[in-house]
Amino acid sequence: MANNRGNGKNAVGLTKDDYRGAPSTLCKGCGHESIANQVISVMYELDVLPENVVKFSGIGCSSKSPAYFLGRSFAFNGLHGRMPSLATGAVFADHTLKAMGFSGDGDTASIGMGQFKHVMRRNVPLVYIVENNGVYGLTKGQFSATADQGLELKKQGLNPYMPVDIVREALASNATFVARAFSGDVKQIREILKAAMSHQGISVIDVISPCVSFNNQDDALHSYSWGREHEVAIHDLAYVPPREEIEVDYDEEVMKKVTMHDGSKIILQKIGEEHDISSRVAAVNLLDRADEEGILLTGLFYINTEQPSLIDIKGISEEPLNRLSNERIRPSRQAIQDVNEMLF
Amino acid sequence: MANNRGNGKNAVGLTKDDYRGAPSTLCKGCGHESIANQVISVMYELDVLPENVVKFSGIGCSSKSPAYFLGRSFAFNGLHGRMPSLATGAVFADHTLKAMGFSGDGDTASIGMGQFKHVMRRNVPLVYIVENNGVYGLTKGQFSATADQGLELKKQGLNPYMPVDIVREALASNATFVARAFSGDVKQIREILKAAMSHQGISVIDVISPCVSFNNQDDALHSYSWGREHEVAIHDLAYVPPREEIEVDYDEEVMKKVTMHDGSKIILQKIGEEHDISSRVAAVNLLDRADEEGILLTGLFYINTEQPSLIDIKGISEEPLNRLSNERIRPSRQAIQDVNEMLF
Amino acid sequence: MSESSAVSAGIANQDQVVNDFSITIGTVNGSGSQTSNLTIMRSIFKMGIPVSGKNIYPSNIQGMPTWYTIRVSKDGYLGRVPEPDIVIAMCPESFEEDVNRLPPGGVLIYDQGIRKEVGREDIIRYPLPVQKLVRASDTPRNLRDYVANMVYVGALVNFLNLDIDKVRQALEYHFSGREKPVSINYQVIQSAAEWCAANIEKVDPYRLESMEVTKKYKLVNGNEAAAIGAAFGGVQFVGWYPITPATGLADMLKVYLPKLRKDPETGRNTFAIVQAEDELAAIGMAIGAGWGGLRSMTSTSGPGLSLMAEFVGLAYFSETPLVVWDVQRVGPSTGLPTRTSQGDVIMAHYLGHGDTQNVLLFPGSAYECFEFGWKSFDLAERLQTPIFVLSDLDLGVNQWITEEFEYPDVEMDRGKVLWEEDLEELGGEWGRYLDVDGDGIPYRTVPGNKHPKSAWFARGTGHDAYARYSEDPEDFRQNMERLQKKYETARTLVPEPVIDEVEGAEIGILAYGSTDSAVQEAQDYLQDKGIPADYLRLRAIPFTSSVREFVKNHRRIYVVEMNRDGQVHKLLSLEVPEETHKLVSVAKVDGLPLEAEWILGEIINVEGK
Amino acid sequence: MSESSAVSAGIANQDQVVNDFSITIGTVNGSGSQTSNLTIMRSIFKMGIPVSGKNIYPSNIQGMPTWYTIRVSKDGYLGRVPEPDIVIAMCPESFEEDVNRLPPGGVLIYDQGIRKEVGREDIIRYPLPVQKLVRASDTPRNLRDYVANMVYVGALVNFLNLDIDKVRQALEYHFSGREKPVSINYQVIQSAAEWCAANIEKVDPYRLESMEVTKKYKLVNGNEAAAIGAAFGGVQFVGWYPITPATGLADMLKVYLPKLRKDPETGRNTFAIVQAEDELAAIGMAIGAGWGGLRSMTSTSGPGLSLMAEFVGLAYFSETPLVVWDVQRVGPSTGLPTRTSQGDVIMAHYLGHGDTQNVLLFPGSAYECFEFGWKSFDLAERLQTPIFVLSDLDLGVNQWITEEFEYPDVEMDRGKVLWEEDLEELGGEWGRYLDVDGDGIPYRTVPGNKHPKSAWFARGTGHDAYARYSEDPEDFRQNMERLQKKYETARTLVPEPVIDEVEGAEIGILAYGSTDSAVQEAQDYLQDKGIPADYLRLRAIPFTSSVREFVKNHRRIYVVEMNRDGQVHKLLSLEVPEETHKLVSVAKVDGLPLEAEWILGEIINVEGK
Ligand SMILES: Cc1ncc(C[n+]2csc(CCOP(=O)(O)OP(=O)(O)O)c2C)c(N)n1
Ligand SMILES: Cc1ncc(C[n+]2csc(CCOP(=O)(O)OP(=O)(O)O)c2C)c(N)n1
Ligand code: SF4
Ligand code: SF4
Ligand SMILES: [Mg+2]
Ligand SMILES: [Mg+2]
Repeated sequence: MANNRGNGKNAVGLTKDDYRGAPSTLCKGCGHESIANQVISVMYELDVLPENVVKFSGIGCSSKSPAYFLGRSFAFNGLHGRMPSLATGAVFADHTLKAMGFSGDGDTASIGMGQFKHVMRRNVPLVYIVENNGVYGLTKGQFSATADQGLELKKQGLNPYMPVDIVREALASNATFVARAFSGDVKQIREILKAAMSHQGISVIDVISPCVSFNNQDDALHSYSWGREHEVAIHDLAYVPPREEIEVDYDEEVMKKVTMHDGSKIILQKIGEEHDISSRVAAVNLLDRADEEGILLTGLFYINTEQPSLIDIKGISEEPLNRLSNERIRPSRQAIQDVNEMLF
Repeated sequence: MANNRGNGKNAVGLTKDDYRGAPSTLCKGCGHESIANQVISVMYELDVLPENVVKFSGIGCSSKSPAYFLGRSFAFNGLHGRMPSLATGAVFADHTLKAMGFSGDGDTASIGMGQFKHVMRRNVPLVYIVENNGVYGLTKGQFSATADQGLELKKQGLNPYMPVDIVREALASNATFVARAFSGDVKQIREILKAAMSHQGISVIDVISPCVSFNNQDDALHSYSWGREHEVAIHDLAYVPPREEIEVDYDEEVMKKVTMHDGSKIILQKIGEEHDISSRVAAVNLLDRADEEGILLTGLFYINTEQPSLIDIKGISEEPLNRLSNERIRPSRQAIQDVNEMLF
Repeated sequence: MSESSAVSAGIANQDQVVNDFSITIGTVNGSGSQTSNLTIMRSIFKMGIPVSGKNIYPSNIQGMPTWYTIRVSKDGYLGRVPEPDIVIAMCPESFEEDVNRLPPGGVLIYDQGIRKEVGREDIIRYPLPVQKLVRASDTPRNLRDYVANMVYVGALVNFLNLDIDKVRQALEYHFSGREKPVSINYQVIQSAAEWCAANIEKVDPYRLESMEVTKKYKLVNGNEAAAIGAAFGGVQFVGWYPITPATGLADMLKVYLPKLRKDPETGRNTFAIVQAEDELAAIGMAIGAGWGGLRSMTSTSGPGLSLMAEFVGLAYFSETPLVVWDVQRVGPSTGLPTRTSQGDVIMAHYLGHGDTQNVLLFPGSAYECFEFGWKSFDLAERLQTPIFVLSDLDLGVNQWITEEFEYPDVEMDRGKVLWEEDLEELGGEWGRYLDVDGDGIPYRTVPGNKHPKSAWFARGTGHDAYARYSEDPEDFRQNMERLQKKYETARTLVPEPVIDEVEGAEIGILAYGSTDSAVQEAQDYLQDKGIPADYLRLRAIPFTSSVREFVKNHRRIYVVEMNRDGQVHKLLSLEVPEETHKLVSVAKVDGLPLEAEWILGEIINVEGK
Repeated sequence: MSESSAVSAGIANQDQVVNDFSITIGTVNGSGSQTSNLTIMRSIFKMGIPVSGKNIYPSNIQGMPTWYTIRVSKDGYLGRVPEPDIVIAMCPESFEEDVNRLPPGGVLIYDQGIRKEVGREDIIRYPLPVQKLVRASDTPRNLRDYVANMVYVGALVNFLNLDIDKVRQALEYHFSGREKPVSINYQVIQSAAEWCAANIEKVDPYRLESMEVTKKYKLVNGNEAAAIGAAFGGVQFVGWYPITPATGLADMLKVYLPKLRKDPETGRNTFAIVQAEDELAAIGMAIGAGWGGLRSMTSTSGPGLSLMAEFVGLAYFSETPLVVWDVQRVGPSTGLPTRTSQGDVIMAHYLGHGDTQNVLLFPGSAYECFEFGWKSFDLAERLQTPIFVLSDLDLGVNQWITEEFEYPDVEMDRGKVLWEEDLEELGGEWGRYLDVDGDGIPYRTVPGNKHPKSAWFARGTGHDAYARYSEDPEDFRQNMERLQKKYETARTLVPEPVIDEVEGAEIGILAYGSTDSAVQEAQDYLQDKGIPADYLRLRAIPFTSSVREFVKNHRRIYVVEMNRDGQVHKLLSLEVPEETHKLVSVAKVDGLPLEAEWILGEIINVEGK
């Protein structure tokens, strides 16, 4: 497609600017900022109409970031920890839209743990991005539930608790698309985001996204430098849109291919050992090894394209529910007679 | 000790009746009833003074059951899904007491998921028993989050969602004592309970406890008959109280010994393959195998006696906080002068 | 002066007492007695006689005493009465208690299998050999426990002339026509009736006689009526979490929506029902759906309502339409989950921190549960705000006589929604929170709108008229004042009260919800006592002008409600500051529906006659 | 008639204006300007001059415009004023906005590095070469951005005679004596002052002169004062969750408790602070601890309070003592997180479904934050109920002048707790919910009590006087009536209002909390206008008899508050039904602290002079 992208316009005739939002109020260098930028690029590159995306978020720096991209997409910036329930109800309004949720580690793993677990359980069609910095940025840096045990911060002291691992939680909850990325590695984020956009159920993407104001110590996870030094990709991941030829020359030996419902493909090129992304057990083992080795393992841990999404389960009409005419949602006059008949 | 238990009195001079509570209002045959009975026996056998135990619960049939045992113990029957927070605060009142929490699968895995995960993360010294029947008993049998996918109930229809696995969640949250039991297998429940009573941090015990009124279908997990046919114990578990000799003749070959902080011991006798209960990875693998084989695997999955409990972390005074005299909790007159000095 | 004492007087001189008495049935819950009780109530109803049945049950599943009170009233009084004329005692645990409910001359029908002394000579006693009769019937062993309670149905067939054909009808309805259970139960009833006829001499005065009164009516509980109403209101999304006594509403939606709401064109669902993990998620989903442009609702009770507080504030401030059904039970806290109250009014009205004022509807009958079931969506979408429908356990779970449901008499009002063509006309010039029409109600767009100017950013934080983030003091103040104006607009849109005026009344009674039947009865007694009183049945908050009028035009107003603090009395006081001295709070909550006699007593205490 | 306009009048004929003006400083947040602003405010304070500083900041961490307003008032008026006399403009983004804040004749001090036109001739302008001065100083490169804001401190040293020694003191306090940062900043300030002296001629009338007034006082914000108070109140458990503007309270507890609350005997902690996963857990923990017999608290703001609704109902009904601090911000919903309001009053009072009435305290000064910090525990344990302390952002996060804190003048009141020996005496005969003393307050035992009769089963469900589960209507009614009686007892125990009477006043002002300074000022202006008004500062709900008295004794009462709906006006109306016609609501919320002039205007509108 790259060819018909002359004069900065993509296939749907939009420039990159059409995908931007209000000026950012995040701190300079905030990890969330680079995620925002990748969302903009990806939507532009995938030729997505902004009107076909709907954004959801909770409360936090991460959660307010949706104001800074896709200004032409509807958005609901809700309550702290409650993004998943808002999204769950809203996806029924127009199931043809692509729903994206933006949350933080506090928003998801602290106050939001319950809704996080249950939105995965229901396999709600939602790209769920956790912008994970180990602290509560917007309230000035308290430890969140994903902060490492033993992490020491000037104003906060030492964190005595074991961290919540977003990916481990996602696997335990049978999420159907589970990935981890790092704000410092934008190329991978882009490919993972693209793949997630083609997934039918929930895609959970844990993005380690440093908070430069409160948690960016070189020696600690959640910092840029630690991430840069310790990131190891499970595989080299490339997304191939529907109806597009696989450009790389595909080599069965070192590559695996996953075909998505929309016909797009994910090409996984082995790095080091092979990982079977259809196996939750394998994914958990990877996590455990990564913990032992003290590395930041990124990539697509697990995918399941078979589980029906919540929308499938509820068997709703093809036409968006929010466009059904009054006649189609109010039963007939005859119906009220029948009901009266039925009653004793 | 059995010897000084003449005339039905145990070492602290109490009869079994001293451990009972108000008459039960549970349905005849309810799995929760047998758990209640095991609690009574265990406390009696362990010579625990009821005044040294404090009970907590949420809302549900399971959660009201604490009214039916240990009538001489303090209890707080709180709100639906919020037992963990009540317990977390209360354990600071008198840390010498043994805290026990009784909850249901709805109470813990649905509305209570967040507090469940976080009470484990903090390693609160609490025996947390999930009386798991896959439904909301007290509200007449709706599916809970632990109901099996595909389970069909007369009034409820078919459950389309993947179940929450309490043990998997506990392992993901780094709980320090993780076990599963079955109401139909009382001997094992007793031994696991005893072991949990000696554990210093959180002990999560998932007890499959059939609801005879709403979810007891022979072909489904959570039923007596299915459990009886499919229960497989990981190991034969025996608890040896502090200062007591190990009665069984101990055989290194087939037995493992875990020594608890109070000097008591857990003796694990191998059944089939050996399981290393100090390895979370091994525990998760066991779970996955059990899922594949479609069995109800019970026993102690994992234990970690090293993690400090929340009480240890907070370094509170030896003497119960709720017995400290006013002088010890109100600073001196000098102190207010110092504070005033410090201020600008 | 009360109905029932009139009755016991009647006994003395053995007159017949026809279609005017009450029965209390004490059984063990989970023992199938519900079927027997409903069967009796339904058959009486089908005999054309006004009747009410109230369930007084424990918060447990099986094995505890539970009561069912039936009131038969030719005059159509269907509220609770303090003492029964007839007691049916089938529960060993509550036997004494139940026997002692009877006034002298009352009738005791009981299972003689209960090994307890009746110990009263001043009442009429009919012992029933329940076990014997059940064993005699050819009921399969495993079902015997369940049919045992049919024996007292049979007894009433004999003693009260309960019409056995109507009994069969009732059974057929209950078992949706399945022959086997119908005949098993019917057979037990019949043989029990025959046994009574053969072995017990009737000495009591109570009798049922067919009437015409209820012929054109139906029996339904408020939760079922609400579900039917919602179905005809076009509900598209339901997020809910189980809780007594609201569960029945969602249960009925699960029954009716699949029947009534398949898309006529595609046969697919035009709705979705999601059982959430808790009430925070339930209302969160409902708000998401309402924001998305769906007719959306949630149903809960007190504890759930408390959990919804933060989300309600978001809906109020982001101006998202949704309907919240609160089927009230007794609080505070978990309180009495299976008992009725009107204790959530103030909470619901002010729910959410900061300045909030929520719109409340008070259905006063099963019919209004149906009616508000659909109307509430029109209001929610018109006003772009959460609409609270405050039902209660008595209304929600008990069977009520109702006229047949009528098809909504107005087109659906989907409110101020702009679609692509509208935005075209406006050249894309619009502001989400602009008060274009001067009624405080702005226009909105919903996701899926493809116009490039359609999108807006919904939030619970401060915003200007164009939904842009704003901390500007003026923006905030103006927005809050517009919300205030919108609330005043609501005042003109909510259902007017129902006013029943009587000749020469100087005082008025103001009540709402399920107390209606008791209040009507009290109103008649007052009339008898020469204290004519008008009766205003409030149906909504904000109060409409006619409510102020009513207060203005009466010397004294008695505000009758089922809570401790006189919650509507308080809210009304704030509405008519200059007339608060006229307002008298008549409030009580103990879990039981109010009795006409108690209301009467309270009013007479003040009026002093 | 207002202070500030008096001032600008002053400018015309170049009189000196001493210790009576206000400054608004516009900077970029996260740029270290807080240090400069606090330094200025603190040095003025140390000069013995009454001063207040208010932070008007955005809900974000870095890079947005933020404002700090300083008011210097020899007469001790410390409320907000509508327009500043001096503006310091350091933020490019808000430059025009800030310049336009000035009245004609006002003084503009600004960074000439900002590439924008001042575009006003009617004001005095002092441009500062900020970058040049910073570069000139030998400040390490990496710190330059932070010290840049010290330049305007130096400017004030020169233009206003801000005492440079006090400035140094302030810096030393701020950097807890660390020499390096002190000298770096001090040096910049000094050179800036010198540069101004050498290069700019002072033509404005404003000057600071040392006074004695504030010498015996301290500067502290309400959150810190509350934490100190709690420490002396013997707080033993804190469950909290971060939220603006309450976070500072917990932060200060984390600072003070380790200092003040090690067990004198063992050196171990006599307290625990737990950061919960959310507010439901925070209050749940606090309730668990309070039930366990600990002095327990939680601190939050609006959204958190909403989430606590269900648990508050449990605490109210189970009668569990705990203290809930609500540092109010602007609602509804997420609202304006960094702006002040008094919008949670009604919500807090009625929080929890069913019938609830909660006790509220309103600290009106930093000193009272300290005082209620410890008193609230005595009340909570005496009354066995949650006590809500309603502070707000203005009071909580801004620095206030306060007298030195005094040691609690009364012994701790641990309330009615029975231990082993008490139960011995009673022979184990007691009932958890028995009203033994007729004050509605029952006795309780706490876990750890070893007496075999000590244990009881706490629950949110219906219970009898012995804490046994009960669905009995009488049990329920009696228990609710006792709770009502307990509330009446609370009326006699809560802090009395502070009443300031003036000669010949016929009208009264009723206000509460952080509006105190503005109200006092308005009261004086009214006096000047010949409208003497008494002033009652409410400190608690339930209202004490003296509040009723106050209403009774005045022709008209103005209820002044920072919310839209006049929330205390409403609650007071319910309290004095016969006198509601006297009550006038003077209410507004836009995120800014109230101004004396606005209050004055509202009252004059009605009094009409
Ligand atoms: C109910 C509620 N409690 C607390 C807050 C205060 N609050 C705002 S953001 C936040 C934490 C955000 O942390 P995270 O989700 O990690 O986002 P980040 O700022 O780190 O990107 C909190 C506690 C709130 N807004 N609402
Ligand atoms: C906030 C709230 N929501 C809903 C309810 C209603 N409710 C009572 S028990 C229960 C479910 C209990 O299920 P579970 O925890 O599995 O216990 P079980 O009865 O199955 O033992 C529910 C939803 C409640 N009491 N409080
Ligand atoms: S505080 Fe941290 S998370 Fe928030 S914007 Fe700044 S860097 Fe990002
Ligand atoms: S309903 Fe189920 S869970 Fe509840 S008591 Fe009966 S059997 Fe047990
Ligand atoms: Mg974060
Ligand atoms: Mg259950």
